[in-house]
Amino acid sequence: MRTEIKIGGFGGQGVILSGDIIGRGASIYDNKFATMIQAFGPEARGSSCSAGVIVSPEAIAYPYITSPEVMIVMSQEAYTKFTPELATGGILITEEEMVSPHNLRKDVKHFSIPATRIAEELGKRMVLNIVMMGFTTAVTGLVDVEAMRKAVLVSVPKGTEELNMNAFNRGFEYGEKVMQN
Amino acid sequence: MRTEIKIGGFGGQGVILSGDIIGRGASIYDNKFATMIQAFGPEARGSSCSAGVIVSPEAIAYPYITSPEVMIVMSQEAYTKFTPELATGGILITEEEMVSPHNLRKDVKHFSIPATRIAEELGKRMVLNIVMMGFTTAVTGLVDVEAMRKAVLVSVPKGTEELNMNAFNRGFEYGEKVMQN
Amino acid sequence: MKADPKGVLTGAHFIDGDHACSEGALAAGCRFVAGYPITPSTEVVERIAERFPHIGGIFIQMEDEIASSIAIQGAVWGGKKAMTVTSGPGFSLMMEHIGYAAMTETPCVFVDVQRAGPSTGLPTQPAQGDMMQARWGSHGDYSIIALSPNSPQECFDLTIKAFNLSEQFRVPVMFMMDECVGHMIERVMIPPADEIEILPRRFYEGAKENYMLYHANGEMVPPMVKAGDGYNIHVTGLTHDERGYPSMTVATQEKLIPRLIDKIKLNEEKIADYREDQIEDAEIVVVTYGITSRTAIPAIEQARKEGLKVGHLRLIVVWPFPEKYIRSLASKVKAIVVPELNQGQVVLEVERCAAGKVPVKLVPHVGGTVHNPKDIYNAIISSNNQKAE
Amino acid sequence: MKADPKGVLTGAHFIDGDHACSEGALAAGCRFVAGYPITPSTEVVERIAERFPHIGGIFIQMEDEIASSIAIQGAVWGGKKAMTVTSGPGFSLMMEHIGYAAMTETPCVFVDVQRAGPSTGLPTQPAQGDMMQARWGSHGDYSIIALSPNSPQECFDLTIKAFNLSEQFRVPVMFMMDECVGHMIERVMIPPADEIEILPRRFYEGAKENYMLYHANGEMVPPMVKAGDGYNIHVTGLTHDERGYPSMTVATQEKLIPRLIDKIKLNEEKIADYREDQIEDAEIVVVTYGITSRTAIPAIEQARKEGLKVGHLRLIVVWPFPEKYIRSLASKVKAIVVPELNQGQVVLEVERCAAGKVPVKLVPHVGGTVHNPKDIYNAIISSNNQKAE
Amino acid sequence: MPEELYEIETEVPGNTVEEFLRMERMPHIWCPGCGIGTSVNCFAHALETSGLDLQKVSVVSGIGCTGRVAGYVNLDSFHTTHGRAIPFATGLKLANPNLKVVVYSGDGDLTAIGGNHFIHACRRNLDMTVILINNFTYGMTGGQVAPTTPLTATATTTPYGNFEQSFNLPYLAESCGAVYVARWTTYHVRHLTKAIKEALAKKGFSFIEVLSPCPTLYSRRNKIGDGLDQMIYYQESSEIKHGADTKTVGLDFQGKIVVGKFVDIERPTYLDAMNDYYSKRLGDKFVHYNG
Amino acid sequence: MPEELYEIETEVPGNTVEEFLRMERMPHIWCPGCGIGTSVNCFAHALETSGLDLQKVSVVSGIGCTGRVAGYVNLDSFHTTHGRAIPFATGLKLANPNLKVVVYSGDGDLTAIGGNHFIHACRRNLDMTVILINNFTYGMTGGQVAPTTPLTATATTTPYGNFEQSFNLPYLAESCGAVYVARWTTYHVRHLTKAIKEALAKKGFSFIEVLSPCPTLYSRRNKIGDGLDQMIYYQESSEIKHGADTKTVGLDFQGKIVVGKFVDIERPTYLDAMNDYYSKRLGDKFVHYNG
Amino acid sequence: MIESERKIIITMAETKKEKKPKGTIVITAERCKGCSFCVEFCPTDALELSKQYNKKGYHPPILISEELCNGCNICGLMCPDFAIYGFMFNKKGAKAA
Amino acid sequence: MIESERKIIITMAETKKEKKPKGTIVITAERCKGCSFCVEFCPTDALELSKQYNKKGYHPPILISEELCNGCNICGLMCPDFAIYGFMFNKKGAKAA
Ligand SMILES: Cc1ncc(C[n+]2csc(CCOP(=O)(O)OP(=O)(O)O)c2C)c(N)n1
Ligand SMILES: Cc1ncc(C[n+]2csc(CCOP(=O)(O)OP(=O)(O)O)c2C)c(N)n1
Ligand code: SF4
Ligand code: SF4
Ligand code: SF4
Ligand code: SF4
Repeated sequence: MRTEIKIGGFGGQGVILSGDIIGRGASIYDNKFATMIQAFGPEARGSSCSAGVIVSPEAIAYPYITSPEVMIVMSQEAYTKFTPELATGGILITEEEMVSPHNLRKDVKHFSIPATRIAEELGKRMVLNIVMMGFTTAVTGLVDVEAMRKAVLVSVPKGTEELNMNAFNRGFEYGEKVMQN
Repeated sequence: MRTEIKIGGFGGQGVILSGDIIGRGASIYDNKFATMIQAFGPEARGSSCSAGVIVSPEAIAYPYITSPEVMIVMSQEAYTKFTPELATGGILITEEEMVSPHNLRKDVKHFSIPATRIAEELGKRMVLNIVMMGFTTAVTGLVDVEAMRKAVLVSVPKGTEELNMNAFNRGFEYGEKVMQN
Repeated sequence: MKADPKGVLTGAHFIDGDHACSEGALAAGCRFVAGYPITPSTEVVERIAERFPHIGGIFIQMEDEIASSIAIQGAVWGGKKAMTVTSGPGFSLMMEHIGYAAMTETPCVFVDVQRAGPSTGLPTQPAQGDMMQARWGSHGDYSIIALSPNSPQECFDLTIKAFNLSEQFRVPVMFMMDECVGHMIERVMIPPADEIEILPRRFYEGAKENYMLYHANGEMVPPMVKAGDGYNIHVTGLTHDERGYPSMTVATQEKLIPRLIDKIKLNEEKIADYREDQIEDAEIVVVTYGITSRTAIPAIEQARKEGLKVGHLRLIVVWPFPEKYIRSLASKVKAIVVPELNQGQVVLEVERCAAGKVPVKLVPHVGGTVHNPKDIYNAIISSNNQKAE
Repeated sequence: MKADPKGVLTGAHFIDGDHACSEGALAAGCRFVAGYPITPSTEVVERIAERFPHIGGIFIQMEDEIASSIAIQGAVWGGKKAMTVTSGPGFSLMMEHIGYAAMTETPCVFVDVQRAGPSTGLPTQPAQGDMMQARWGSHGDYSIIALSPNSPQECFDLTIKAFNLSEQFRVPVMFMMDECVGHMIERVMIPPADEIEILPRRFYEGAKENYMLYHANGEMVPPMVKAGDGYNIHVTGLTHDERGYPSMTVATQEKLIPRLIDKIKLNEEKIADYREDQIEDAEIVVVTYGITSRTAIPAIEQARKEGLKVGHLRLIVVWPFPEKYIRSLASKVKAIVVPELNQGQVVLEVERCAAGKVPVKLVPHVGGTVHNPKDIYNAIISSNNQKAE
Repeated sequence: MPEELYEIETEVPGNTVEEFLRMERMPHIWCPGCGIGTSVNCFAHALETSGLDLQKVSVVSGIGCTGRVAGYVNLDSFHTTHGRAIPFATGLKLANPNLKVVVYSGDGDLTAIGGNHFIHACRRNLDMTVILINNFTYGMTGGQVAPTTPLTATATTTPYGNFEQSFNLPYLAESCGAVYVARWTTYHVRHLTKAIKEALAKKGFSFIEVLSPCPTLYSRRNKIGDGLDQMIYYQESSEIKHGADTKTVGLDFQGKIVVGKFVDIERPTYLDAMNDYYSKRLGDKFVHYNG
Repeated sequence: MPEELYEIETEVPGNTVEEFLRMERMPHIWCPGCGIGTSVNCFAHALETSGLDLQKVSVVSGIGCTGRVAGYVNLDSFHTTHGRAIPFATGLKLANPNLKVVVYSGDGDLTAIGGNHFIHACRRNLDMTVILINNFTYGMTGGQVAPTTPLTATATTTPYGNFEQSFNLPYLAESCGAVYVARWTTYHVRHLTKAIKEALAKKGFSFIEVLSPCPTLYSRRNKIGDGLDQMIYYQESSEIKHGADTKTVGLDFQGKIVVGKFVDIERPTYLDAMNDYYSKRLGDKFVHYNG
Repeated sequence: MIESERKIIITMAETKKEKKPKGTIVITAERCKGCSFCVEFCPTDALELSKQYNKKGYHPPILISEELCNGCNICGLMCPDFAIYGFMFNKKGAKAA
Repeated sequence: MIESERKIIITMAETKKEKKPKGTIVITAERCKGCSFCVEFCPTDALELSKQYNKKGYHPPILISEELCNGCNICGLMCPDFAIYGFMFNKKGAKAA
């Protein structure tokens, strides 16, 4: 089944890299197909930004996201702007402290994680997106966890692999716990 | 009847101006139609040059000269290059001292005038083309002589009208004499 | 409105097509010309340069064709009627700015005196090789109008028409001459100024507060204003809303682009200009434009003499293509012959609109000279043999 | 010949179409790139700039697109394979030099990552508005080849093909991407160098004395030499004889121009590249190219599900247009639907070749985004209702 | 101890810059710490005190971040094509010589693709003011190398650093005949305002190069920090040298950045030269041109 | 008295210039008294004594009378598009740095439509020799005004005389970074030959402006007479001032025409700068580029 | 310091009687992008970035202390976002309460 | 003066014994366009335009007198039409007969 994933946040949170990792994990290391589309625009500087990823066991024809089944949201602005698009029964994953999920639709499955805090605990706020990736892997099962780990490793700057792996694992574990409850 | 006229010589002899005068005489002052085409080419500097004029009582469709009935030739080079194109039974008008009409076709009606000498007699070698125009008017009757006179007057530089009118008349008279013989 | 007598050289002239085009522009009220020399178009600007100081107008020889093709647009927004003049290679350099004129709805005239290409080709010899370029040479979707004169007289008359059309539709108009027409000398009758109909620029007349630069007000063509009129206008080649402000959304694009195209396309029949000759009973129609409309005549006459029912359709407006007319023509006749001084450009549209109803035969020519009428005659004969039953 | 491993980044990559195009060029042996930044094509040259210092090649950011489009031709005559990269407005500026490349038979690749126009338009959003420009944008008659990829993988594969075709036919090849394909990220499999087939430049091998630069020797495409090889070649955009010397006569023009056109036209079927999907039993065929070939799929699938016999023909080579194929297709099916991210460009050729045998329905889109498959679906349904009997 | 309060009764003037802006289009697209907005303040203040009839002021821009200035100023304004602001302005000015025409654009726009128009406009002494925002890179397209990028600075198309010498723009402008040439940075807001005012008052081709931070694509990439750091750098590294020989004011970022007014000479404008010359040459037959 | 006769037995050398020409294309298209052919002699003699491997010399021209030089020299030669000789040459040279690339074109070609490429090539210090034949007009198209046309001179597009200031080309070239800048006239055949030889030997962007008669379209129209008169004018009015400040060598045809070698400096070429810089920056990872 | 525009009466803390403020600033906090140009280049060091965020997440400037501001409007000239400007008190209208 | 190329033995009038020519010129008269550059700038004034026309109608130059030519080839450098060149006699080969 084709799954559409939308990731939103503001510039600097690693939104695009997140999409990249999911796509790479799925398509390079998990034998799936993935298509990622970035939202471009001359006015997109520094403000909210988003990425759309489609993961599918089959070749992907239509490349745009129309009604995402999974949404990863790291800022309030992105929450407000994007959640209306979420498919009925879709999964919403939020950064716990950045986003307060007002008026959340009943049909939505919502998970949240204090990724920024966890990242800060790890010593680098910047890896919050990797924490989110671990978490997402756990709660959605969309892409194989090992594939995701490989994708993280090749996608992050040289020398930061360990840190990022920790971040991923922390997020993943957090997610597993959430799922057990 | 459509009449095609080709004028050939070398740069400086006033070849283009000659064509201009015939065309203007015919189309502005003689109620005929005229179309003139200049031979252009980046390599045409200073060497031989030519003009083609079509005179017709009706609107002219095809604008190029294909088989001129009248040919006015002021240099040996032009003679060699162009006379083969002359229509059967066509009229050839040459500058007597510039052109020796070797191997002239039998069908051709040939007239010649020492236009350069006449022009020099008038004090300005440059008007040889106007002498030729007068002569041509007389021997071909293509364009009304008064129309030609008007065309000469508006086509030549201010202040040289009289000289040019003399030149035209000398050529015309010479032509009338030739025709009487 | 009648032409300003200052620009009108009333009388009978024996001049070439290039010079006639200059006179047409002056009569049309053009008072700004920017250009860059190129054979065989240079005579147009040379005459303009000579005439303007006596009339009150500016000719500027810019550093290149790119500069020329945008300077005229600055001049239009400054309030002038303006044109630029070039030939193939220079025309290629103007493509970006044809798109800008179309997008910003800047009325102006581009004269292209076609020579044989591609590239430098035969710079002093004729062709009709830029016809598709005139229609499609800039990126993206847009519309233009293109006219094709066949004589110095028409170079005069149709240049005026080109200016009028550009004002009427706020669109760049391509004036597609060719070397043969440009350098051919014939009688040109320039009527008195008060017999020359000129379309003045349609300026906005409503209340200042309500003005929106691209608000067409139910029509397809919005009125203009000019710089200095106090409207604080903004003009951009970006996708823009009715105020002229950039609005980079698909919704704005969907409002803007179809209007730019439809204002020409939907007015196709209004803009169309063609001459029919012996079409009524024709079984074979020769479709021509520009100089080819003259070279085809001896061929048609010859064929008629031999009893063939040949008609002649001459396009004066080539773009927008008279689609409806050709479609109906194709239902009536048995074959169409299209001589072009190129390897087949406008014939593609003829063929498309003929929609298989009749055979369409191209008589191509590489340019450098005009067709030999015999080639057209031969095509008529062979079309007659294979014509649609 | 196999690709030089130096330029080949063998492996599975998750990269966008722009970067895949860069990798394709490197694999194809391109070692000279000149460009000028413009959204959404800049990533192509950015990656080239990063990669060349490690491979041995030169990227130069020229002062503009005009310079870029001629610098690559200098580089080709200097012995390199070369390309330039741009988007709409820059492509418009390159038109003169596309003609020069065609006239001088300089093999090179022009990448145009199409964005929504006209003019500045929507610079960051997709369209397919430059397709006719790619074919007709330069003055005079000439031929080119144009390819249209629909995925990053194809941006890689077809860039190699573009280089190969340009060498095979000594013709400028237009690589017509669009913003959506250029910025879309997908898996790109880059095979080992020895699995990549590269067409090396065909250099002259005969006796030096007999060499004539444009002597095709009975074939349509003459072999090349390069500067410094001792042939004292002369290359010109003027009409030239087989020695390459300017020869400004109609006779030379008649020898040269038809060859330049025919080497592509007569090889149309050899160059043609398209994908047929469920064409065998189809009554309606959707003809697509580029990104539209993907957006049409959901529409086709939906219609098939509902029992309509819909097939899909996807053009990979858009120019030369597969005229013969479309003509025969039109005899077999009952309707053709052509979705394009423009107001109707390639559809004109489809319609022409359909020759009235079947209705041809355009599904236009102004660009800015891709089609909603529903629009294509609706066109299929309505075509089904009015299809040719 | 509770604070004592006092009141000042005053009229709060509006932000005068707003009259010069299309406020309905705010916020603008420029990044935090970008100097373009700063330069626009100076431009607005220069206009405010210039005594010019604002209805007769037109701003022409090319394409780029700076090119967007035309879209924000509440004047007749033209956002043209990349590199072509000057020839557009040429047509505009010559069509209506009563207009004051200001070209406001980026370094890439005016000196890369637009370089030819720049030198020819200087040569012709067209009566216009050119404000060039030099941020050492192409902002709008994401930070490529420009003809102004310093040696060794990185850009997306020179990922390992730039090895091309950059233009010395005041020298170039002078060598082609500009009559007013100045350079300031966005730090020098008062000087810049004054310079723009002078330039607007000057007849002929006046040129102001404004060094400006592009934190997003230049400063940060080149480890200069953000916009503020770049501003502080300008504050600390600039040296005002009015009348400096333009040959010596190239920017090598080794020594001081020389700013100031370098050229201020008199020479007839294109139009004046035309009118004078034709009057002399053609006498009464010449129709004096003034639009 | 009958003349005495004597015989000299000698080998008659061929006309050495012919080896450099495509004699099968003679006669050339240039007018009687045109200086372009004269400059070609100097070029041929400079090549002859340059020691260069002629197989490795390429000539690149734009479009114009001068642009036809490429078609007459018996070398690899490229007749490109109007204004674009320099960027073509850029590609050619960078593709094969072993080539000696000479751009030979007209003033209109190189400084009107081609002005931008000229200034950028100077700036980049591309390793090429540019020979610019300045005949003060556009020859090929029939004598229009050029950016080099002197004030008041008439041309077909300035029928009443030119009122635009012309470029001071040596100044322009220097301001953009050319490493060798000279000006001669076609009268100065020996100096010109030597200058071309020096330029060919120079690494980097070398530029020679050659003032040349165009009797057909410039001299005669401007009542200077024919080619010979113009040559005599050059002979009489030129002043050799090596090392003159380029700022002072503008051509106003009031005083002397300053000729000579004005600039001869050292600066790394584009390619050397690239190779050096990348070697330093990337070390072993960099694949040194030499074509 | 004025948060919203066009107020007529400005009430401020009087800290030092001898140093009456000569002017003040007006801030449109929502436009601020926190670049700090105003803070850095205020000749009297009258400004600092507030601890609070605006909606875009930036810290707009505030006056450290009213009497420091002389209304010179350097901040206004510096601000790339047209978010702040200074003005001098109209002498006639100004009076202490 | 040589009218056709590659002659080996040059026969000339000996006018003044004390002034032997050091070189001579070769003219391809048909290429000449009569511009006079060679005549004007010959440092020894050895040339004049002939009275005769070539096929193109121009007067090509001739040597006024053989011993004036020193073979310096200024004429060759000057000639825009590659119609003339000078050369010095090969010392070895030259001898009076
Ligand atoms: C013909 C053309 N080429 C390229 C572009 C892409 N483009 C847009 S802006 C720009 C450069 C902007 O740089 P600069 O002029 O320095 O202005 P900044 O954005 O830095 O203010 C470029 C290359 C274009 N729009 N049009
Ligand atoms: C794009 C383009 N524009 C214009 C022309 C026409 N054109 C050919 S040569 C030339 C100018 C020649 O002048 P110059 O470069 O000074 O050389 P000259 O002929 O004087 O040697 C022009 C404008 C062209 N060929 N291509
Ligand atoms: S990219 Fe640079 S120049 Fe453009 S708005 Fe941002 S900071 Fe300013
Ligand atoms: S037109 Fe002038 S430049 Fe051209 S060949 Fe003749 S004299 Fe020389
Ligand atoms: S107006 Fe002057 S003193 Fe007051 S805050 Fe602004 S910069 Fe500081
Ligand atoms: S210089 Fe040459 S062309 Fe001129 S007169 Fe002498 S030989 Fe003849």
